[in-house]
Amino acid sequence: MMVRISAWLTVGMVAAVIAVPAKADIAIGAVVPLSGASATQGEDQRRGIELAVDEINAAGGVLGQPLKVIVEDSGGRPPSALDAAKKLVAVDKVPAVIGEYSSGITLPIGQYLVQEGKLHVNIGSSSNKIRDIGPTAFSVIGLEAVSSKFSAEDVAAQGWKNIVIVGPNNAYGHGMAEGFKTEFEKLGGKVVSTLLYTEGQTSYRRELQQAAQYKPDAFIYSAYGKDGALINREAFELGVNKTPWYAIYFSMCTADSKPEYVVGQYGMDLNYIGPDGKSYEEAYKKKYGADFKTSFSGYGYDAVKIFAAAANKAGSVEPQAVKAALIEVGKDYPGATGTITFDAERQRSYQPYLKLKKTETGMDVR
Amino acid sequence: MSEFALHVATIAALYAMLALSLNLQAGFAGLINFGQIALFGCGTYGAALAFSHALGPLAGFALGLVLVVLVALLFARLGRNLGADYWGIATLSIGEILRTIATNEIDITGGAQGIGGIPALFDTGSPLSGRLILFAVVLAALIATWFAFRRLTQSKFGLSLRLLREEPQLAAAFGYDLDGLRRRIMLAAALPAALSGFLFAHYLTFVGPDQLFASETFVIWTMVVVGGLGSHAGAVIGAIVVQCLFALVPFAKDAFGLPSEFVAAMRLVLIGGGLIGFLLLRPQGLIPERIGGVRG
Amino acid sequence: MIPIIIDIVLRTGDIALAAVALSAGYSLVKFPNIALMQYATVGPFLAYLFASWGAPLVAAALAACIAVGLIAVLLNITVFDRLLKSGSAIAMIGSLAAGMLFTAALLVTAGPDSRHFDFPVEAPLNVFGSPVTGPQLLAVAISLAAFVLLAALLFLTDIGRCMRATATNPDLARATGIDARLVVRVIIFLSGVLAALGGIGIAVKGELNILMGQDLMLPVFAAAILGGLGNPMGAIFGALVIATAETLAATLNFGPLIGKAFLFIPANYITAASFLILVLALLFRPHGLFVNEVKRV
Amino acid sequence: MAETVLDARALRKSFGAHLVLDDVDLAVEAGSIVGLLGPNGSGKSTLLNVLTGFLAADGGQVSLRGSSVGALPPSSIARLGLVRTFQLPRMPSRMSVREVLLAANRAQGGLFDALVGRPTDTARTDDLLEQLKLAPVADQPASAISGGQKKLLSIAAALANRPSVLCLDEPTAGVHPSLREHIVAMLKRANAGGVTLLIVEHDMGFVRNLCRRCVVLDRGKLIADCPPRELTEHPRVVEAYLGRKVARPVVEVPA
Repeated sequence: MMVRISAWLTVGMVAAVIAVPAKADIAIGAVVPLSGASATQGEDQRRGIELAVDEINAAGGVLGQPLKVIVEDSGGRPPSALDAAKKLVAVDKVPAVIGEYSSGITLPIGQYLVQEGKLHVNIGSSSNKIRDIGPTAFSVIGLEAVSSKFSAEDVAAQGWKNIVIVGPNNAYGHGMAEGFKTEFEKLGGKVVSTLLYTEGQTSYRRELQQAAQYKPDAFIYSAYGKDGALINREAFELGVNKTPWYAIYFSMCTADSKPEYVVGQYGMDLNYIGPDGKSYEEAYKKKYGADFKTSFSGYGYDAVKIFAAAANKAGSVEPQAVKAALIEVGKDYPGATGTITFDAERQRSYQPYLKLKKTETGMDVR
Repeated sequence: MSEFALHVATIAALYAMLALSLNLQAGFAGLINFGQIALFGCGTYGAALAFSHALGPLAGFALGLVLVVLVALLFARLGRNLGADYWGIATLSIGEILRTIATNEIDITGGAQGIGGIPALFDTGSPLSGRLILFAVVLAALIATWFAFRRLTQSKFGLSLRLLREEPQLAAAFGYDLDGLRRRIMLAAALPAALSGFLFAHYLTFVGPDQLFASETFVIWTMVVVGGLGSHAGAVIGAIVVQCLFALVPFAKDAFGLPSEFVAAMRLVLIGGGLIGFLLLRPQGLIPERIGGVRG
Repeated sequence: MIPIIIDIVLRTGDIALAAVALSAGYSLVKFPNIALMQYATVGPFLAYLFASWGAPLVAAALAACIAVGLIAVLLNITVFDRLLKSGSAIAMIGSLAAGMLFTAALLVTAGPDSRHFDFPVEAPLNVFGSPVTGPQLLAVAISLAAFVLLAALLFLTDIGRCMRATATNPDLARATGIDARLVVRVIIFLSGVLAALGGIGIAVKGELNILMGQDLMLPVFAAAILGGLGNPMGAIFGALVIATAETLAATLNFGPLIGKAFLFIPANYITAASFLILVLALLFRPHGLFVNEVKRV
Repeated sequence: MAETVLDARALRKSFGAHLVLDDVDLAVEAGSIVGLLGPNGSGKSTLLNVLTGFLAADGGQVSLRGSSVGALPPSSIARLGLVRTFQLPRMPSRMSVREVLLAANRAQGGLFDALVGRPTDTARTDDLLEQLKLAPVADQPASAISGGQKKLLSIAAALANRPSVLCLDEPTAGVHPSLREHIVAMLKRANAGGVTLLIVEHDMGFVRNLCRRCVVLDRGKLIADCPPRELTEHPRVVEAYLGRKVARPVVEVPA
């Protein structure tokens, strides 16, 4: 019995491996969460990747060959993400893998890729621990330190002294809250409370009422679309929105909210108005018939584009050559998410953000 | 390719240990544990906490054992005067509470960001040979677990487990201390689960609360049900089958040009469909339990 | 004080219908049906779908509830009845698996994004100095109406008497000529309808997404077990206990007790409150708050 | 006068408003065989359940060889030597007959014994299976044998537990006559070996054959305590069974 099952498994596995079409294309890999709790962000990352591939191939591909990105689902599970990364490296023999979204997954797959001498490009995780992954790891998204400094300065400039931080109880939220607190207290402000909510709840009234009891000068919050919509709605319903709200990544926080609920909110967001940004936004709207779902699609797009540029420059897709070229290309590279410049540890050193305020008639750039 | 196969085999062996452990509880003793992943989590966090306090892997292993003994005793304590289905819900809640603590106690557990950079157990200079040695260790642990569990279940102790599963009232009438039995089974089953977690932490080099979702428990359940409740070989085969199917889904996607969402839904369909299909059509699993196996 | 009471009422409404459905189903078919949580997810999605075809909300909700009720009956006949022969725990695992298949189906057809019913934005009403919105009142009204109808059905009609008789002693009920199979089907249908209605109530106030059933699971189980599984009216009380505990955990300021301005239980532990109550209930009161009997085995 | 081995004092138990045991006193002497009789619903099974710890009494106490066992769980009571069988013995469907009989004797069945690989002693069990004529079905699932065989198996299993007092709940009801002989012989042998027996039974032939003493329960009260042959003359027993006073009672109550 056992022997028979094992035999069939082997046959199945071999068959599946043989069935993978021979690759004439240049292929790189991507691991994103297409199922599980972060599927919305993962899908948006995939869209960005897809748009970049379309655009690159329409313009002649990489090194004269069509580019292909093999997108694998991590399921939000570290073991599955590692399955996917190992499959991309060992079977598809890709020179580079981009992804993931959650820091808890990006770290192990990044470390694995570095061990294998492959390139890793982080497109969604902002934990400062990403910095230590290793010599062939890059980030096209600014890590916490970058965005926290910006938003803390912006908040302090509004004259708010006592603030409450509201964020999701996950790796992103923890990092955001921690980073913001450090930077804000350096500027003399005080974080009176940090409220990390469990994602995906059907109501946040209780959390909002707890936060309101502190009577802060402002709430600093960050939330993914679906949670953000509910939080904004309930803050409006409870009248908690009479205190100023400041959104970290404005579009992500308010994507699904009705404008009435978020009028008067302050915030910061990624700058899409780089040379490449406007056309990217339009391409996205054209292909998917909607505004960005989250702030994350642009990083997927930029990662693929910058890889293609570096490969073309290096004249090869061999990881070490592309790495060297990436460092060269990554000096004032005009990305959809703004100018990309890598620091000495290959992390995005600066990110231009917008300072925003929502008004009755639209969005003001402050 | 061989590298990928090695990875699939390592993960399959780690899950096979979890499946053996769950099978001892559910298959032999009828303890419907929906918090199995918490036992695994004791092992992963044992390794991670030892690392973050600059203690060696040996200390990590010991810490994992201490944690898992506490959790196993708590589970067993809950098992008192609870029906099997109620106990399932109770263990599920404890698993969720422990995951919540792991997520929130940032100062201790690193919170949602977890603890990364845990060193590989065997640093031989080349990552591949390190992974080969780790796989050998995992395999040895799996085989040791298998033999130990087989010895348990083929002995008179195993008979008392099965009596507890089938007719607890009869077991009590025979004078078996049901609470004590539950405690011993939970302890026996918890050790390999924690060992699996410990090795997993050093293999993945990262430990975080996202590894402890209740859905992981259900993956292990599918392995056990597919393989056959009450059969050690079944649990191991079930783990291999499910892990291989998981690993193969992306290839099927490439080969047939299916959209990526397919992979996402497919994983749920494999777990849910595998469970329900086997329960309905082949409840004894691939390798049925042997009745009358205990003799001289 | 008033805002806390309003929060408790709203949260009770979230949990109670599904808990009543779970308990009612358990009274006749003795296993905790985890798939019920997915009925509470499928219901609002169907209602959303029907509404998007142009049906008025009430009609869409009604049709969705009936559809879910029929799905529940169908699943019971084809799957759970057969699994129950191998024991309640096996049936529970089967219901868990069925729930995963629902999630997979929703993932493929509807995707992972959340949606919400389109109500015009209105300033909230003022109820004793606390803001309450129209949809919230609607959701509470739905729950209350459902409870009243269920109680009337159980205690005033023949079919209700048959149900209670069958629940207490199926053999005796059969001997007195009650068609036990029919009674079971009616109750299963009702439990599907109630769960769907509960989900719709939640969706009306906030939003719907494929994870909402999963998040309901432990609070709903806690409520049903506190009320004594199999006792639908007890489940309402259980829901009230859970909602009160969660709300107090979130909003009570313990700071003044120790001479500090503020001390709250961290928000991220609020959801764990119901898990903890569940564990405590199972440890000390496994048969609910109302039953004292201790079984030795 | 032999020593009292099992002593119940003032036992009370009610289910809701229904009083099932009403101040029951029962003392059983070591080495005796006592029949426990009474109409259906008189509380016999409840008394057995309370004595062996499967139900908690509302009042009163039970002592075994002088030490109180009232608060102990059933398994502890069984380990102290007060063992019982069930009226409808349920047998596991995924254990063989031999395995059930093996499991009945707890000796050397611990986790440690298993880990050090102590071999299971099956010789005695196999002998017993031969004696009981269960050898042909020894490897079948225990739930698949006939009702009579299940009773036989459950009694043999209880005896394998080496009890000092064995409580039997209708050991021969619904059992084929040839098996019944077997059971009677086995019980006699056990009693000769020193096991005290407390037997709930309806069959008067069986009771007369085996018991020297009978106690009768009616609606939770102990109404008679006498040798079996006096039962037919006992007015309260007659009333309990027939619901009225009659001149010439017949107490052959079918099972």
